[in-house]
Amino acid sequence: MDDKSRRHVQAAQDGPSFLVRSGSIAEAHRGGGYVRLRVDLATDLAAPQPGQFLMIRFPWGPALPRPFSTLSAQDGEIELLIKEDGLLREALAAAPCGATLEVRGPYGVPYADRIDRGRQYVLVGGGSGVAPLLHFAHAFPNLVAAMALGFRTGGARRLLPEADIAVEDETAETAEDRLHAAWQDGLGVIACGPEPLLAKVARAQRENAAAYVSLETRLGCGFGSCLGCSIPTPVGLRRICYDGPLFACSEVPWLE
Amino acid sequence: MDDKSRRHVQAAQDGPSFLVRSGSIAEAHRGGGYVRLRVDLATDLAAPQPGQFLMIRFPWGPALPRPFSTLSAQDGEIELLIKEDGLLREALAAAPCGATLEVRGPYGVPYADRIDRGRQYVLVGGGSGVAPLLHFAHAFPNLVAAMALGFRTGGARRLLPEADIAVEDETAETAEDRLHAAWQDGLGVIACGPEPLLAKVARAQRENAAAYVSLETRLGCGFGSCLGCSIPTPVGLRRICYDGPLFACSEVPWLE
Amino acid sequence: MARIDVRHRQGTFRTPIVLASGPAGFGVELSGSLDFRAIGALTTKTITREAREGNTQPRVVDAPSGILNSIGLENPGLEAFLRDVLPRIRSFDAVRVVSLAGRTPEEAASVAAELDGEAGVDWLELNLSCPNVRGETVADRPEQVSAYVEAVRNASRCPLLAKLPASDNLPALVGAALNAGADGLTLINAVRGLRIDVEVGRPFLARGTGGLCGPAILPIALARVFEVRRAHPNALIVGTGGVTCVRDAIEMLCAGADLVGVGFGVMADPASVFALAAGLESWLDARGIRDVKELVGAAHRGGFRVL
Amino acid sequence: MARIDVRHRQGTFRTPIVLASGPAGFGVELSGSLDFRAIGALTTKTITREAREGNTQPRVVDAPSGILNSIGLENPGLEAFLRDVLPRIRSFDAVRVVSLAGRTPEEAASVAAELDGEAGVDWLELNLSCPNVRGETVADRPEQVSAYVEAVRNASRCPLLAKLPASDNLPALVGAALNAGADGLTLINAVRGLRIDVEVGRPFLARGTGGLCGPAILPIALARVFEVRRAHPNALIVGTGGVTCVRDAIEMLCAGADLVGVGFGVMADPASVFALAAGLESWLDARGIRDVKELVGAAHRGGFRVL
Ligand SMILES: Cc1cc2nc3c(=O)[nH]c(=O)nc-3n(C[C@H](O)[C@H](O)[C@H](O)COP(=O)(O)OP(=O)(O)OC[C@H]3O[C@@H](n4cnc5c(N)ncnc54)[C@H](O)[C@@H]3O)c2cc1C
Ligand SMILES: Cc1cc2nc3c(=O)[nH]c(=O)nc-3n(C[C@H](O)[C@H](O)[C@H](O)COP(=O)(O)OP(=O)(O)OC[C@H]3O[C@@H](n4cnc5c(N)ncnc54)[C@H](O)[C@@H]3O)c2cc1C
Ligand SMILES: Cc1cc2nc3c(=O)[nH]c(=O)nc-3n(C[C@H](O)[C@H](O)[C@H](O)COP(=O)(O)O)c2cc1C
Ligand SMILES: Cc1cc2nc3c(=O)[nH]c(=O)nc-3n(C[C@H](O)[C@H](O)[C@H](O)COP(=O)(O)O)c2cc1C
Ligand code: FES
Ligand code: FES
Repeated sequence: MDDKSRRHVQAAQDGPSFLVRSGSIAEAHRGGGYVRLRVDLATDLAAPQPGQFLMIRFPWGPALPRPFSTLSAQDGEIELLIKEDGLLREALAAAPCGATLEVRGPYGVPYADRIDRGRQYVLVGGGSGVAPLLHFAHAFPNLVAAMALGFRTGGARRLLPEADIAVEDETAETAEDRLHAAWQDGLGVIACGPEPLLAKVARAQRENAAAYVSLETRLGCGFGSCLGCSIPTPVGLRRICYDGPLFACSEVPWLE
Repeated sequence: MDDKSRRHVQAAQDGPSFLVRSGSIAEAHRGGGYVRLRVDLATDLAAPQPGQFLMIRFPWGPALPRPFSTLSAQDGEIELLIKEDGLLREALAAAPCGATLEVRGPYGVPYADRIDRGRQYVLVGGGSGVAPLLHFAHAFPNLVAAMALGFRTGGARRLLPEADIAVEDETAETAEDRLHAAWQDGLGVIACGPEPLLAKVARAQRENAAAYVSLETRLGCGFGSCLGCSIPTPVGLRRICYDGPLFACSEVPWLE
Repeated sequence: MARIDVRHRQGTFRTPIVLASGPAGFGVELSGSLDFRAIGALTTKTITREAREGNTQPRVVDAPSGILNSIGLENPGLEAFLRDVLPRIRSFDAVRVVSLAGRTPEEAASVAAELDGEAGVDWLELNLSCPNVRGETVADRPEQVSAYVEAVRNASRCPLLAKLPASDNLPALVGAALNAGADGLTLINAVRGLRIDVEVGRPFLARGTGGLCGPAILPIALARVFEVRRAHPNALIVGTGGVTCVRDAIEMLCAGADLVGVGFGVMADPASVFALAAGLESWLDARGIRDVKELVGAAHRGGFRVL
Repeated sequence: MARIDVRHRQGTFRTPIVLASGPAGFGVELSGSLDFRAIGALTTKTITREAREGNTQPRVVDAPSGILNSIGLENPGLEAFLRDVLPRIRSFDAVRVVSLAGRTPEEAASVAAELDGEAGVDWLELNLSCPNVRGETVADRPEQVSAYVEAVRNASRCPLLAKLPASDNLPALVGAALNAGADGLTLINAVRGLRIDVEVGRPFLARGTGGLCGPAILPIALARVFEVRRAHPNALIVGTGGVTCVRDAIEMLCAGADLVGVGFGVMADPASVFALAAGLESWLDARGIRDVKELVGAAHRGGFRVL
């Protein structure tokens, strides 16, 4: 941190990006235990594709940056949806506008490069997991058959004017209910959210070759070298950060 | 930090204050490697007297707060003069307005309670050490015979419009030179600043019973219990944070 | 309301929070503004037979998530302790643990003997692990631990804690301490560490190394408490090292501590340490856990049960 | 311009910065975007005779100023390493240190024997200190260290580093490793630590404890390097543990390291690790220090001299 020269490293063009960009919190909306942040990036960043994530921390810490999916990304500006729970996320939620972030990435395989693009999908999500799904829906409207997004409480609704969300505490309706309602044979599924939701989707859709879940774990490096995020699959060990985060339900038989 | 209830402890009235107040950076002026901060305090704080200090950190850290003298203090508002050098001080200098601080104190013996109030004093200071001297001069103009304040470079001048400072790089004049120029028999001295300056004052004024130096070291607790700041004196060990920070030159014969 | 008092055959601690030896001094500065009923026990700064000057400045050096300290057992000595300090400590409304050390088992025993029976000396803690003094009470062999504990045990009827370092050898040291008659263990002391002043290329501390304490050592302390609890299911353990918030204290209890010691936290934010017990109580209440006892060692039983 | 290359009788390292075993994997992901000429050596993830699956999730748990890791030596095994990995490593423009481990000295030796003479295997590092596998290569007794080092020494002509833990016993382990023929030492591995999930009261990691690494252990690593350097003035030491910036690297050099290993830092901010050498060079230049060698062990000589 106190080493000014560390920004001067040269990066070649044919691998993941390791440069740490400086970001600045430009706008913050809070509600229901979530915060939606707009972050201005001082320098160009290869725009994250839906499903990719950035490794983020403050200059003061935490020592290890954490992964966040983008909710939107365009020239020099990204949006994040953050659950206010944990060391960095609570600090992000409390930070004043103008606070500086360190951002590296993007990493992970874009959802669009992982899925069968000959299908249409129901996007199933809960909590902060709706971020990459909304990003995907915005970028690939033609691939989306329906959205099935849920939150426990209604507090986050005003953070997401672009989304129609099910609020369990208000109507007892869940993301899963919406998935059932929208379901038609031949559709695919992309799910991102809390593990119990992913497990339900995986159990129900194991035979569907176009059913995918976006996995989370505590990452280390984020770019594939530390093996902090290895998971077993029928074809061997895979890294969530590098081979994922999206996996076909058939690849994660242990998820139930 | 994540424990919301820790603010609910009750403090009695007859000891030092251990409550951690929340402060917010309201204004910042930078120059010459220093920053002058105005900090609004959400709750009342026993106003620090000149020479006292506050223990300050951000909610994120560092784990141990650091001591800072006040440059001014009035209802719900304090000013600090900070040298941009070190973990917390660089973070303070870089923080946007609105950033939150944790502040406890004040601690230490006010200069006015330590000195012989029947004398007039030359206030000798350099760098961030000028802060408590300016605070003192504002509060006790009648006790001040002259100010002898110096900085290496002129960059900090505009942060301190209330002060007439000697700038070594411009006129080759130092705080010490000004002390010599202002000197008259019978005066006292209060010095605060880098150790070489204090050592020179101490050497020259060892026989003057009204010559004092404001000492610094890496503190632990700041309120007298950890013994992190003990120094030997002819009458036994003393704590910089609790018995000081001001000591008579005769008490610190090792300072040379 | 959950019970958070800790019942032990040698006495009850009102809460599981213990002020660890050192950072709180003799509690005098804290007592003016904080209510000792929020803590279970105050451990004094370690005292020795003769007064000690301690180490030269600096004594505190910053480290990531902690500090190195090198106080070096500065204390007024036994006589001044009995005369000037003990009368003040007597009025504190918490269990008072007097920490002591000696250059030899006999010296430690002589201190213990003079403290025996004094009002205000509820427990003794034998400091066998100060990293900041040379060639004395750092006991890294079981034979040394036995000799010290036995000597002090024979010199005093006070319930006795043995304070041990985060040694590789800890299970053996603990066995030795318990066999020699210690009633409980305080684990761990600060961990030997070094920082160098890069402007000159020399260690910051005159003694070279100092004791690393604060959040940085929390995972190390948890691991040691966990391992000792596994080996000694019934020993009284004061789990100490890096605790600064309610969550840390809960981790320490689950790892196997009966009581939770806080050192660095007292320096950083004393009021928050005095709020730990109330925070713990609310935390238990929110989960319907009736007694803090249910947390102790939960990590060895597959976790605790939430109602 | 200051010299920052490290000359050793078994070869020269272009800079004192070494990627420690593990976080950098086999260097493949890093090599696409970063220039290996900025580092002195790449140490591979530890390989074993047979492929290993490693531990179950989670493998990374947050800790103050660091993490606990519990990877558990996941690796493709010797055969796949030789077939798939080594050809890629050959092209990296830095010294390549292949880390290996074995359940027995014989197994480790058999891996070393098959690596012997392979292009792209410049040094071997014998991992005697992984905290995350049970009952194998954690060598905490000098006899074990001797047996492993001797076996590997006899199986290969490659220069050999022994990677040791932050044990109390470290000076003795180091003596054993050097006597058995190690050419140098890598100090330290991650430190055993524990974190507990307070929502359930169980350790986060399936194995209970994991290895604490990152800035939290910097003071511990510095102390161990300092002590080993004092005892062994001429040994080659790769000082590893908690280094993330130029200042930390300078502290490690002054404590006595010839080379500076970086593990956690590679995970946190790889580009900054590849900028360390340039930062070090400017730092030396600003002080008129002509050769990084002048820093090595400076803390044992009263500091370095600034021109
Ligand atoms: C690919 C990917 C994308 C992601 N995208 C997003 C996103 O868009 N938005 C988002 O909000 N999150 C996202 N996450 C999750 C987020 O990165 C992690 O939750 C991260 O750990 C948060 O960091 P933190 O410092 O806030 O929490 P941490 O402090 O690391 O804690 C993580 C969780 O553990 C809990 N915890 C910490 N210590 C303990 C303890 N001792 N006992 C019990 N519980 C404890 C915390 O309360 C928190 O819930 C993503 C994760 C991945 C892998
Ligand atoms: C009573 C009192 C009043 C004070 N008032 C003020 C004030 O008003 N304004 C002010 O600016 N300061 C003041 N100080 C000083 C200030 O509290 C300390 O300098 C404090 O340590 C700063 O914290 P930091 O985190 O910024 O620096 P730290 O990171 O703690 O570092 C302190 C110093 O050491 C250097 N350093 C850190 N690590 C190393 C290393 N490995 N090698 C070499 N050098 C290193 C840093 O560059 C810095 O100069 C006061 C101190 C006392 C005792
Ligand atoms: C400033 C300071 C002084 C200490 N003095 C003593 C002491 O006199 N006797 C002792 O047994 N431990 C002493 N310790 C160690 C603490 O009691 C404790 O074991 C250690 O710091 C780890 O806990 P922590 O991380 O909560 O500080 C001291 C620690 C600090 C920070
Ligand atoms: C994710 C991870 C994986 C590691 N894997 C290995 C390994 O395979 N072999 C080994 O000898 N050390 C391994 N280590 C230990 C590091 O090489 C290093 O000794 C330790 O982490 C301390 O250094 P650091 O604080 O710079 O990380 C690993 C460390 C981490 C964080
Ligand atoms: S987080 Fe390091 S490999 Fe995935
Ligand atoms: S800093 Fe703790 S006694 Fe002065």
